[in-house]
Amino acid sequence: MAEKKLNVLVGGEAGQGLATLGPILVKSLVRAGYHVVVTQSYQSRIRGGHNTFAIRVSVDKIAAPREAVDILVALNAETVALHRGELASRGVVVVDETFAISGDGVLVVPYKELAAGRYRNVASLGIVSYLVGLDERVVADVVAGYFGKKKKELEENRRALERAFAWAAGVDTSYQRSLVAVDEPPKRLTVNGNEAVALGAMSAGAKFCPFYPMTPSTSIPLTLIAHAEDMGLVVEQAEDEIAAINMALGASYAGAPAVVATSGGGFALMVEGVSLAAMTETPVVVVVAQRPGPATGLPTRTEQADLEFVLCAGHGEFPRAVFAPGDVAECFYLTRKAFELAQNFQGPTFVLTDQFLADSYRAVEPFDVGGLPPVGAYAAPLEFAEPYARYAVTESGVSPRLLPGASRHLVVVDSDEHTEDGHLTEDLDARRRLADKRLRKAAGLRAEVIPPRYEGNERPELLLVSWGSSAGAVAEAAAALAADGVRAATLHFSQVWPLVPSQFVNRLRGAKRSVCVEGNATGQLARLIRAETGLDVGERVSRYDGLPLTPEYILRELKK
Amino acid sequence: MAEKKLNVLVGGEAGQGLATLGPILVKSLVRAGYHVVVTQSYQSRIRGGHNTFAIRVSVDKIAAPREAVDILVALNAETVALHRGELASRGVVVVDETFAISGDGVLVVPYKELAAGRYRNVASLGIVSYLVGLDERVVADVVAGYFGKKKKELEENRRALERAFAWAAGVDTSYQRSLVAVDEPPKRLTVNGNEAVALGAMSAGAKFCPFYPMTPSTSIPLTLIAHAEDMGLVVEQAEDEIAAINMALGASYAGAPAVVATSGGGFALMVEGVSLAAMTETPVVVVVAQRPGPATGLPTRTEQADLEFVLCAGHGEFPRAVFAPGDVAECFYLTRKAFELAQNFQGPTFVLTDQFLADSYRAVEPFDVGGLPPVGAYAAPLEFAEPYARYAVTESGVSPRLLPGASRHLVVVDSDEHTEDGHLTEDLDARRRLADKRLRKAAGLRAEVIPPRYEGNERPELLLVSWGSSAGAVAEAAAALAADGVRAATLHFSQVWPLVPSQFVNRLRGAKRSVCVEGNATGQLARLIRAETGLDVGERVSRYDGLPLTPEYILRELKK
Amino acid sequence: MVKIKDYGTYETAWCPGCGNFAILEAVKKALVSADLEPHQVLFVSGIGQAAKAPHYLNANVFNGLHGRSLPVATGAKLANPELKVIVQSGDGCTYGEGGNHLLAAIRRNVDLTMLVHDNLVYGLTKGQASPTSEDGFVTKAQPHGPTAEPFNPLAVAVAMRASFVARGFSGEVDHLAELIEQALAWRGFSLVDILQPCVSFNKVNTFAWFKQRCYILPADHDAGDFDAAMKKAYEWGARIPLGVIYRRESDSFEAQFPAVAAGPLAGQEVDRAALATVFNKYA
Amino acid sequence: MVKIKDYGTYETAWCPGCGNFAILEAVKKALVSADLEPHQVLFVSGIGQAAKAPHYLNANVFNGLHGRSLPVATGAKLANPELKVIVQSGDGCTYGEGGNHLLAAIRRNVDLTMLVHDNLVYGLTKGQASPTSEDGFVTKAQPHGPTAEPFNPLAVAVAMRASFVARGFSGEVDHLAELIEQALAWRGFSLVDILQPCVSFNKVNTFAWFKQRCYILPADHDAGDFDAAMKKAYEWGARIPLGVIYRRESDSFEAQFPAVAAGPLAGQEVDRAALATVFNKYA
Ligand SMILES: Cc1ncc(C[n+]2csc(CCOP(=O)(O)OP(=O)(O)O)c2C)c(N)n1
Ligand SMILES: Cc1ncc(C[n+]2csc(CCOP(=O)(O)OP(=O)(O)O)c2C)c(N)n1
Ligand code: SF4
Ligand code: SF4
Ligand SMILES: [Mg+2]
Ligand SMILES: [Mg+2]
Repeated sequence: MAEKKLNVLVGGEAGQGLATLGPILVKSLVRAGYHVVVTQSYQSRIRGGHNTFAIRVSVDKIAAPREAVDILVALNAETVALHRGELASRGVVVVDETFAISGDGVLVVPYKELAAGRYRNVASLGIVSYLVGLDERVVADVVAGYFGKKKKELEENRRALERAFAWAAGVDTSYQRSLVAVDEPPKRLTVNGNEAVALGAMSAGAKFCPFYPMTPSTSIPLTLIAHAEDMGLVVEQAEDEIAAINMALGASYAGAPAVVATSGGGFALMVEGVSLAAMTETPVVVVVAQRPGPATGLPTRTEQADLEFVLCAGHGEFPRAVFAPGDVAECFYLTRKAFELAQNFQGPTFVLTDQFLADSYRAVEPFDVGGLPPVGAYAAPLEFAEPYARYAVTESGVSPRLLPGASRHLVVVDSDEHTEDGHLTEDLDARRRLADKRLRKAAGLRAEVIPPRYEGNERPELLLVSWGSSAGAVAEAAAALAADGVRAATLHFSQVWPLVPSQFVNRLRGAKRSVCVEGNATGQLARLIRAETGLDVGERVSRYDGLPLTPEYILRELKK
Repeated sequence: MAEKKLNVLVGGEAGQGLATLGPILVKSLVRAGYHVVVTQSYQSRIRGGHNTFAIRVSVDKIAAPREAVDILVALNAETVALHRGELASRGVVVVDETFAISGDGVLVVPYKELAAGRYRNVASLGIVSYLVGLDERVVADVVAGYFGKKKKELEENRRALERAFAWAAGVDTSYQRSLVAVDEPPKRLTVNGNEAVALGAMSAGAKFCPFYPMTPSTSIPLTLIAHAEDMGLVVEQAEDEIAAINMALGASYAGAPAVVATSGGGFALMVEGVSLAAMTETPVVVVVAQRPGPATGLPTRTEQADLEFVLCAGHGEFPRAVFAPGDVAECFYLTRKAFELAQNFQGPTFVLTDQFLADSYRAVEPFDVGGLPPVGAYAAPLEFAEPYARYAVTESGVSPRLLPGASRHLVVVDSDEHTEDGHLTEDLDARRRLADKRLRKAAGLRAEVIPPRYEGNERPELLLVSWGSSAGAVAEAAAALAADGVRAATLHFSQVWPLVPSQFVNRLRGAKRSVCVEGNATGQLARLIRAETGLDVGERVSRYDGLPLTPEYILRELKK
Repeated sequence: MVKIKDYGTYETAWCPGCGNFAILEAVKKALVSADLEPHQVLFVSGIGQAAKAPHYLNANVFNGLHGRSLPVATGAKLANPELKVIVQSGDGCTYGEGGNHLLAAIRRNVDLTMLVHDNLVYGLTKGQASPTSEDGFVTKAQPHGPTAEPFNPLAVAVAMRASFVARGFSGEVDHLAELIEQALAWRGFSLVDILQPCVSFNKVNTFAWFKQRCYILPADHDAGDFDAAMKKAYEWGARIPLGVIYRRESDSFEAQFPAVAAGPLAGQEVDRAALATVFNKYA
Repeated sequence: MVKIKDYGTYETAWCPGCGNFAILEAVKKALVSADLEPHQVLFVSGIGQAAKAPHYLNANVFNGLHGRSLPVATGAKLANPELKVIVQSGDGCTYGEGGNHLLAAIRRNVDLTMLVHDNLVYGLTKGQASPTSEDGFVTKAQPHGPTAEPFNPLAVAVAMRASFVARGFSGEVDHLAELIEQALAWRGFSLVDILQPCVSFNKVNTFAWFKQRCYILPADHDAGDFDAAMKKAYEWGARIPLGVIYRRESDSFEAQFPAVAAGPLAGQEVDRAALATVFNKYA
């Protein structure tokens, strides 16, 4: 019987080729019409250690990773030792004959007959592809795309793939876990969270990205660089994160929509610059891909513990908007929204992701270029009083913004308190007027808030509250509860600041029992909700061991 | 009739000697047995502009500055123009004859007959001293102490003082505002907030203070340097604030209790280091003297707008304690407490002051050296398991701390997640255990919280809630209301984190009307209280024009 | 033709007698000689007394954070290569808090001019030692003088083979104006360290002190010769050379970015067709 | 007598073939030759592959933040001058993020040894250019090579007349161990830039590449001669000199603090009488 859902876990050392095998397998699955949710787990080292690449694949839409493994592809023996316990019933383990591992469901592969050492990951790819019922041509195409220009490598890999498929065709069918075939697979993109952020930024009109490498954010600038020439982007490695955000502000001031991406420690160094963006009223999008802290913490793992930090980062008071995408498509659309608000309200906006989402490949509906106006592009104001004053006081708090050098008008911006024309002042009335002007922008931002998404029973006995990347796990946990007859519902925040209580307090009040599910130890969203509404989200499910929330984890914790 | 209270305002350009005149006058008043509250207002420039030094002086204890001026000492004509409107009835204005200003209450002084230009500030000092009834010998003594080693200067200043007293003795007695004399004045210290922080740190056993200059914090390290040789302190100017906090952590790790002091922008650069202190469990006291932001803002003015920033500064989750002294004596004692908690709980603690308090001289009861054990001194643990593990997991979360080099035991600390012995790990169980250990320290910190101070009517119709340096203004405003028959009370937080709701929720619930009085625009304490208790402090009085809260301001706003 | 008065006159917050006035005058002269109109010029500064300078003339201004002027200037120049970008800040700002950015700017060779008002002290924060303060310079923060040796910006810049390294003095306004003009005309990063008395906090390196020591480099100084430049960079004490110390033609930073070569980024629309092609790579 | 085995053996997270192994070995050898016991030594590091090194031997360790090892080390040394403080970190950590602290450490001349594992690349973050990466070094982040000229740490250190400036190579372990021993014996700040292949991300500056070019400076190199040192600091390409490039006796930083001269600060009680006197000054 063909499967509608499967969970494939590939494990091995860093350097054994997971980072090639995984994305190729995923892209093949997406091209064959399946949905996927990828979870990458790796260590802060380049060779050795233990890494995994888990692909949950399904004929229907799915939103979260799962724990039980249907096919375990072990590139080394340690993988079997570590993950055998996670096997579902009828689970298959694919091993090399040299591991000397056997038993029920263990498929022993004579890799040395299929490929030389360097190409064994592609041989593994072939075998698992066969087991899940992928068409060899689909996989071969993806392989061809991947090794594209490197002729010799491509040849060797292609051969390994072929041999693997051929060998696999000969094994006992009990090892097969064929997926139900999808007829006429629709075109979808295979994108991870970081790529989606980068693509969203490009589509929004980003022109400038200065960066300092920091896991798990680095692939955002790397994706931008990969397309820099085609898209007319400037991407420059900065000497440190302080330089990165200040370069972004300089560029943005001069008219180039700018984005910076980093993680907690790098963001800590940008905090002064965030305050500068607010004071000078310079648009900038700041992407923070969270990882477990404090300090260096677990640099390659995931956590949702920088919410309060990002909300309060920067000295002095100023409005901001903070988005927390719940999936890869939202990474794209909310990054665009962050650009839009940064430009329209002239200040810093934030996109808060995490390692899980950053590295999680998904099948995404194609973005419609036609429907994506570049929101980031600078639009000259239609009118303004002369002599031009950069900080003319307005009702909305937003002042007409000109660009330096673009006309004879001078554009003067200042990190000190200033008069309307941008020159520094110590006049305390001016201070108050200008501070009020800046703070008035909060109302405009509030008017644009994306309300939290409510789903499920209208009179729930259990309401799960969540934010950011845990959206999928929470949704699937709620679905599982509903299937068990529990009147469950979810309230999910993809924008975490500002909050507009009227959008959701009734939902909180309407639930018999409510539980805040967060990837942190102290319950930061719960605290935020109480700060804004006075309401207590009674209980908590917390995870802070570096791994993403899963439906199973949530269900286990709820039972405790 | 002699006065029990007076408000003296001295105004002039930067460079005219206010910074000499003011402190000498204050110290003289304190030596004569009076209480004082000083408010300094100056600009971000070295010469010119307009600065004021306001001394509220009283026979009885006082807590706040006041707005109505009894004696206006104008070192330039502009001062009269700017401040004449603030005069109380029967107010006196002291001017130079060259200003060509006259009128009721204007005392025209022929300064050029009394002293050469450089010494006119001391001539002014003499005149105002005479007017308030100070004994010439008291003032002359303070002058002698001030110019101590500079013989020639001392001579010139002494002469100016003498001439001024002599001249003043001849003026109409209607200009006099003699204070009620204090018999046998008790010994008190004349100290401002920054000095008190520095003295508190020294008494607590601070040994190391790396700093980067930043108004209004700079006089903390300068005070420490002034006593460095006597007290065996190491004070070093760092290349930047990042270096400052990292140097502090290195020194603290090696056994020297360390303190850093800065303001918002400099603190922004220390945020990564704060997180490092938490992860490595290294004690450090961080003093943040607030000024108006965002960014450079108003560098020499006051504000209370970095509360949330300090509460949430640093990536990842970790416990901390944040003190906000309400007066100068508290600057001393709470800095000591911050050292105590930093050492006992092995992590970062904070002292949050502001420009008003930092520069505000007060008459302080002498500190009793005998009763001040050096809390900061490192105490070797009585027992620990061998082999020594820096992060041994304990019930309290606090691990026995040894110093590197002090024994054969090796002390290994790490910014990455680590095992108990301090070596970096990627073991996710260890992560959880160590994170739990660190977070458990929160309970210990909570047990030591200084409860908010409640004063006034037990069933108030009006409760004023406040934190930090506005304590005095709020107390005096409440007293004024009470005098008017209003059942008023105050709830004041000198420790703003952690909060223990049980210590104060009944007070909030018991008030008919409650108003949060804060030196910021968005009501940060009110938000914090709601986050921790769910309770709404209904109304707000906010000030964010760079000036400190005064009783009059609060009363005016309450009437609105 | 641009005139001095196009750059306006402003009240300043500087002390009477401060060297900053003469530097401001020299800057204006250089701008006029270079025939630059106010709107063509962008001044970027940090925080300090020197960093206030751009507020005292007509131009585009980005007055940013203490120590962070160079990254802002770099970003602005990349976004709009048509702007003439001038950075103005103090010795503390540039060589202290901002040291790492100076190293990076020299290495990048961005086309901008860095004017350092070097008064050998932190002026605005009331007289602490700066990186350039000399041995034995006593302040309230350094009661026995600085604990570290003075930073020699010229020597470091020369050692890094910076593109254009010069020293001026506020007491030689015409020479300084000329030097700034040369720096403005230079393609690439130009560093001009400008000696400046601080009458309020530097009672050692006074106007007279500088005047006595500073001399204008003779025409035969070969700014292209590394060794000669290094020697001049180290001349300090009895005699202090003024002029272009070192000069080296090298590749322009901005030219490496095709988008920048196409003019101001603000004017470049998002190419929808290219975007569609990019999206397709993920299919 | 201290033995190599006192420093232990640990499993590492480095790639097989990495130059870090040899550096670790050389460090241990130097410690043994210097007869330093593990508890007498403090290693401070930042973040990166190199920065993990101190975890792989027995000693006191403060593994701090990326780029911030030098300030931590400076603080620790001031707090306990009896510790032998060694800083170990990568080229990115030290010359990139930490550039400003390197300038300050050289100027301060704190008595500590800075070992830079210079693999000309950011290893741990998977192969971006570092400040020392050469022109044309292609990476995913630098598809046309670095946009800035390489940083020459030796030239900058010499230009600042740093106290002790040396270069080692992981492929010459004995020479490197000796160099480190000299650095440890040196009173003041010693900088040892250690060339190191990164087998995973630097396919240009490989072991063979270094081996072919590196030579040990002849005995007649005068490390006291500024010009000769500057020349050697710039030798790169066909031949790369190893050894002590520059050396200059200069005053110790710590000696300026009387409290530090009195030994570890942790052992110094608060002087109650002095405190009372201080309080009294405010009366
Ligand atoms: C991050 C930060 N740290 C410290 C300060 C305080 N600060 C303002 S100006 C200044 C020093 C200025 O010295 P310099 O750059 O030499 O300029 P000058 O005033 O001498 O012209 C300092 C330390 C600040 N504004 N921001
Ligand atoms: C503030 C901060 N920014 C960025 C990082 C990410 N990071 C970790 S190691 C590293 C580069 C390491 O390069 P290098 O110092 O040369 O060491 P190597 O790995 O090559 O030995 C970076 C950028 C970080 N940990 N902290
Ligand atoms: S303090 Fe010094 S640098 Fe600043 S304005 Fe006055 S004289 Fe000039
Ligand atoms: S990535 Fe390079 S530097 Fe890091 S361990 Fe591997 S070979 Fe060594
Ligand atoms: Mg200066
Ligand atoms: Mg490196």
